[in-house]
Amino acid sequence: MLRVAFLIPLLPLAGFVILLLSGRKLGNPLAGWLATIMVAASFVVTVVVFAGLFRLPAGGRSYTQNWFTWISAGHLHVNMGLLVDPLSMTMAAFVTGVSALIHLYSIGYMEHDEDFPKFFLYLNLFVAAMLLLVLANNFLLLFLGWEGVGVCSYFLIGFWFERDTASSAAKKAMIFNRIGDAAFLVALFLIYERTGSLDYHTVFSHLGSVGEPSLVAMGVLLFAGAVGKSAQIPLYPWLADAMEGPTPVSALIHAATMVTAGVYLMCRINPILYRAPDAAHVIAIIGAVTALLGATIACAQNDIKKILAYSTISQLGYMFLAAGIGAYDAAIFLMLTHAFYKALLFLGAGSVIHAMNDDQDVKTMGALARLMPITAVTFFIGWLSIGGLPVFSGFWSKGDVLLNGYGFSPALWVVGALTAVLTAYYLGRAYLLVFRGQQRWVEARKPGDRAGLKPHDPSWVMSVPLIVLGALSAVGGLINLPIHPDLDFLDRWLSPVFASRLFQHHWGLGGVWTFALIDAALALLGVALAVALWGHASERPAFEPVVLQRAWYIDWAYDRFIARPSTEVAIETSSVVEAKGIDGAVNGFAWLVRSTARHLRKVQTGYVRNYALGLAGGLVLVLAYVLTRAS
Amino acid sequence: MGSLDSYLPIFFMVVLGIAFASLSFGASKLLAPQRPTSAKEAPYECGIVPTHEPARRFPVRFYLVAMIFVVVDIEVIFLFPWAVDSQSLGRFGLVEILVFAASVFVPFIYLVANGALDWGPIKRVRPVESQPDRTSSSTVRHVGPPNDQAA
Amino acid sequence: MKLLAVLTIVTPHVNYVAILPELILIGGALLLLVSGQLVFAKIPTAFYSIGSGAIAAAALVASLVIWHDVQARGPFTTIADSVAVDGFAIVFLVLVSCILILASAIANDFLVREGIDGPEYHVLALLAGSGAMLMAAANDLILIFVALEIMSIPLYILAGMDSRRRESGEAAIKYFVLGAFSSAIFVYGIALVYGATGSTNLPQIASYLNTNIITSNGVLLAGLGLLLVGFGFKVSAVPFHMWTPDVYQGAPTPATGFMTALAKAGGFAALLRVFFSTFGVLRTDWQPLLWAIAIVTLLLGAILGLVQRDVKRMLAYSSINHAGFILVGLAAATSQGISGSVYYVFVYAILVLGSFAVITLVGGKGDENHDLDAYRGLGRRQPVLAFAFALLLLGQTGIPLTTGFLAKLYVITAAVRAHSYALAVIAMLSAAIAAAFYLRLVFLMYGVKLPVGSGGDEGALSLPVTGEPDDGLDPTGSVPTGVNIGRVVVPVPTAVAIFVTVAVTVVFGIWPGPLVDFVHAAHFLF
Amino acid sequence: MSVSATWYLTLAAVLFTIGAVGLLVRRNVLVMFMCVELMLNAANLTFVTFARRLNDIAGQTAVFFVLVVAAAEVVVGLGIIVSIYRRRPGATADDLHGLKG
Repeated sequence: MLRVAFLIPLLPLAGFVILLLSGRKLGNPLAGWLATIMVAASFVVTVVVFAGLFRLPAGGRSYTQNWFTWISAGHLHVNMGLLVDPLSMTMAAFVTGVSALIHLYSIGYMEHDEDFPKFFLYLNLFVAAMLLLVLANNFLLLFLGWEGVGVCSYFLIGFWFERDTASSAAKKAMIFNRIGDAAFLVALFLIYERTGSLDYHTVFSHLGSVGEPSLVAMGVLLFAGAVGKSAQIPLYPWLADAMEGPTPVSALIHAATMVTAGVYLMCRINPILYRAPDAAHVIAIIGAVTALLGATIACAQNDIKKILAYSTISQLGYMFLAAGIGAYDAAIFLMLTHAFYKALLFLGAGSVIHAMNDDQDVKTMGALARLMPITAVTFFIGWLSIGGLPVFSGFWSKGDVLLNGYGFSPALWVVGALTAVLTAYYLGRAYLLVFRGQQRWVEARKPGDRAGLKPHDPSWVMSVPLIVLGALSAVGGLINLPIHPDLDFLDRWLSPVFASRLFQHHWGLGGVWTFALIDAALALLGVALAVALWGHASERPAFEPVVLQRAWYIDWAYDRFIARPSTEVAIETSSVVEAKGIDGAVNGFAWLVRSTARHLRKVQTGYVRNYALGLAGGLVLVLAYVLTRAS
Repeated sequence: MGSLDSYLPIFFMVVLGIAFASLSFGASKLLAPQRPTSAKEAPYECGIVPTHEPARRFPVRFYLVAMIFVVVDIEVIFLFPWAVDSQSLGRFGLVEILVFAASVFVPFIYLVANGALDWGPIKRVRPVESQPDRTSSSTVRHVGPPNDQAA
Repeated sequence: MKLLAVLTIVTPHVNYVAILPELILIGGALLLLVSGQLVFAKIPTAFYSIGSGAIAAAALVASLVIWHDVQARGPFTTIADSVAVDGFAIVFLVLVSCILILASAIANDFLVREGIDGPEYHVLALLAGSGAMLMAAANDLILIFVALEIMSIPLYILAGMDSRRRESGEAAIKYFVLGAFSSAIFVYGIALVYGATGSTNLPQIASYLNTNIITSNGVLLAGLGLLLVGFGFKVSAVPFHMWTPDVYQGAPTPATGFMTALAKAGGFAALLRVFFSTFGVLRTDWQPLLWAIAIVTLLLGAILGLVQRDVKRMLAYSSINHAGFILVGLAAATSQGISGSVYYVFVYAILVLGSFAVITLVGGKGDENHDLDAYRGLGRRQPVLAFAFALLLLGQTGIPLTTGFLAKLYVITAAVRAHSYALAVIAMLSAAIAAAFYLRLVFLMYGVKLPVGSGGDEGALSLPVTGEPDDGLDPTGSVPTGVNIGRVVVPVPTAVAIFVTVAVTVVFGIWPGPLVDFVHAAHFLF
Repeated sequence: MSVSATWYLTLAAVLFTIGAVGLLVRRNVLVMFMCVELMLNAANLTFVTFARRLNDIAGQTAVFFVLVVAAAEVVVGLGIIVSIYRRRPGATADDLHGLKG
């Protein structure tokens, strides 16, 4: 059953190829259905392979499928191959599953778009690249997928490229990611240089002979790559701007899957981090700070998608916090549940935006609960999940992270706890402003804009994913319950991959319950704050300080201190250094070459005897040289 | 230098020959009267004024046959070593030489079939096919480019 | 007679399977030659082309059979040690077979278009192919010489095949006279090496050199130098290259492509074997020489290619530049360098066949439409053909994801490993210069106008240059008279051949594994 | 009563040089070609001399091959020369310089 693993990335890729060749002919909605079916089929195959892997004994759950030697140059041999192990299959399962749902949703969401087939073409390519990233058996192939998802992200953020904001957001994402990717590449060189391979198994088995400074460098450089892709400090600002893309894209790429690739990478390289604790600490600290920062910014945003974007940054920080302290299973657990509820929230936001005629300002919404019951209920579930209310999935996964965080250092726990309160609060604010209170959209601020607006729940293709994701968000915690050792399925399933854990703290059942109670209290505090402050009001300037609205002025600082000066330097360089110095040198060299050529070609006279003379001259030179060597 | 002893007679012969020739030329230069006329300067000083240049170009067929002859002639080189030791070379040698002969013979068939060895009036082996697109101007091009006449 | 009497004659053991590809080609050529004469009817050109292709395919199969043999049993020699059957030889047997198959498809359309009847073209091509194969397999200097001539003589005739164009005849005469001159030098070199070492057999020479300390090596080194001149001529290394542009331009275009691929394959096969394997002991003596030759070859080819207007002539200089790259691998004198060179030859042969196939098509009836202007806007008129040509040119440039990139990478890496940094730098520099004329052609096809600031004439990286209108391009973009820019007819066989070359270039550029592994088989060197 | 091998080798070298120089200075293609033949025969002489000195038959057999190759070259060369010059009476090698640069 494991042999069919190659189909997992190949099916979406086939979808991409088909759409590339005949997407226009298939048209709307056939192209969307084809893409959805391809991803769904991939999900089915994943489940089959998953089951096959599950039947193996726990120690032997690793299967490498080599396709062919991709590159063979000198000592560098890179095989094109897949690694099927619990970690990669968990990732593949949730990637294909969530992707299939979001594809389905997109059929409805993109219904009226002219470039309907192109959207699904990119989406399928994205899924193929993401699966390659997840299933790769070596760093280079992972990097290929890594770049593939980056490119798709770029295309999809700029999908509505006729909007200036969209195309500049795409550029911004590209540039921030490039910075991280550069570090990633250096890390690859370093790994190859130190271990002589890029294959996971070989690399990890050679780590013993690598010095700690190199290991720390590898860890930090790979983390720098992850920081770019997963929007952590300092490379996070692109994610907020990436919301210019269609909402399903935000849900799929910029919440559920691509941005979690960095976390996946950290989990994958756990043997490196195990030997480089300093690197791991950097990861944990950056993760914690990002979590808090993202949460604070989210408190003051008015754009519903921006709220969710900063929330995503914050949640990703949480995951890095977990990965940094060695709680990889907690990180993956949070990643899974986050994928469910954040995709749910984004899709819910999408329905709301659809209903509000593409307006995203929460301040102009309100009282939609009765008009859009399905959306409201599912969004509500999403709020409770991310807020960490007991029983909902977020409660278990966030609790897992906080538990491990406390065991590592109480300081981390404090930051995490504060973030947890804020998380419950800002999403409560969003929920209350959108679905409760007054129908502020009736008194249209922009006349004519809202005339005859009748918000309603979307069609079934968009509702079904909401309901499914809502259900998963509610009960997703079941896959890893810490309350009894027999119920933490995910931990045990993943344990062969995370054999080398930096830190492990075992709490008794009593400890677990204590922490659960505290978590619940924190979540309730956040919910209570939200209800108290935003239950009946829509404007509270004291709680939306400008500094948070402007996201701590960090974007402004980037623009002021990096973007503008470097633009100045670039303009200066192009007008002075490039035009006069480099261009001059290049043109001068070209002139030199051409005038040399003009003289040299005269030697080629066309007379046979001249050619023979050249030959004989060469002969004489050769013999003259030979005579100097003769003894 | 002793090894050159055997060449001494040849050396003397060469010296004698050169001496004789230069002596005769020198004598005629010194003794004969020098009164050149245009008739005397012309080649073939036999009294008859040459009416036309001798034919410089032989028919192409002449070269062709000469070339074919050279090839076949040279191939015989390989027959001699075999013939000298055909006994000890045995069956292996015989087979090899037959293969060799056959591969020389096959191109010979080609030559014969293409009329390379036909002397006299040209006999066409292949019937001339009618070529509707062939006009007098295209035929001229077949013989040579028009600007050739100027050269 | 005294001499003969002391020798008893031992008949050599002949392993006919080992030389089967060559035998197939020669026998097939003879059969093709008489087949038309035995049947008293006109045989269409296509028959000969298919026959030639089939014979080459049979040779390919035979080569693969031997390959299987060698993998199982290891390399061996036969016919009194004069033919080596090793991985190195077989790589070239396979390459030559592939060249022949592709070339017969390309030639077919040319012969039909130009109305050249008869089997002669294909017969000559097959014979030349057998010569190239023998050059790769030869283990004896005399056999190398004979093979060299078997390869060269048909190529002389092929160059002069197109009797309607006077350039063709001129090319043939030049190629022939200079070729004969270089052959004479080569033979004299063999004679000197024979005198110094007492044998013409390569392994015997090698073992003689390994076991004896030669006190007076003047004759030996002189012989080696003369051999280098002979090989240098065949592979068009500077300063023995001067025939190359004229012959490439004058010869019928498909013959040019074939000649380039074949002469490079055969010439380099023998050159690499003789210098690296046999005279490896003397490498300190010949390495500086090759170093110098490689440098001038690289630079001259790249520089002179820039100012050509005739595409065939431009590619002739490009082929000189490529020869320089292959010599870089040999100058490194390491097994890595040799692998690099072999890979380069393989890749280049395929690239150049495809390129000349496109040029054949664009050349049009009469084979005279080879001005750069004939390619202006080809990308708009015939996007597929132009795209294929662009890929082949990019492959020759050495753009990543084409086979050409890895080929350049291998030889330059080998040079760096051998600490000849200057050579590596000059090789890269020459690649950059050469890129200018490949890309100029690409830009021309796609009508890309370069920014005005970068110089007057289109595509070339240069400042405006006054005078001499025949170099560079007319910036006004008008098509000069006499250049036909009509639609190019693309017959199916040529289309297939071009597709195959492009596919090889791109597929093995992205996925180099198999081809590299195969070429690494050249390590089984005797 | 025997001549030292060095003299034969010197003679061969001289012949070879004469051939090479002749090829460079003559304009007639046929004469140029004859010069090449001279060079080939110089090589033959060298072969035979060395074979004699080394008491080895291989050098003598080499001469056979060289001779045959030379003959083949003659045939092809003559063929090419005839086919070119039948259209250009009295032409020399220097008349062919249409291709250059």
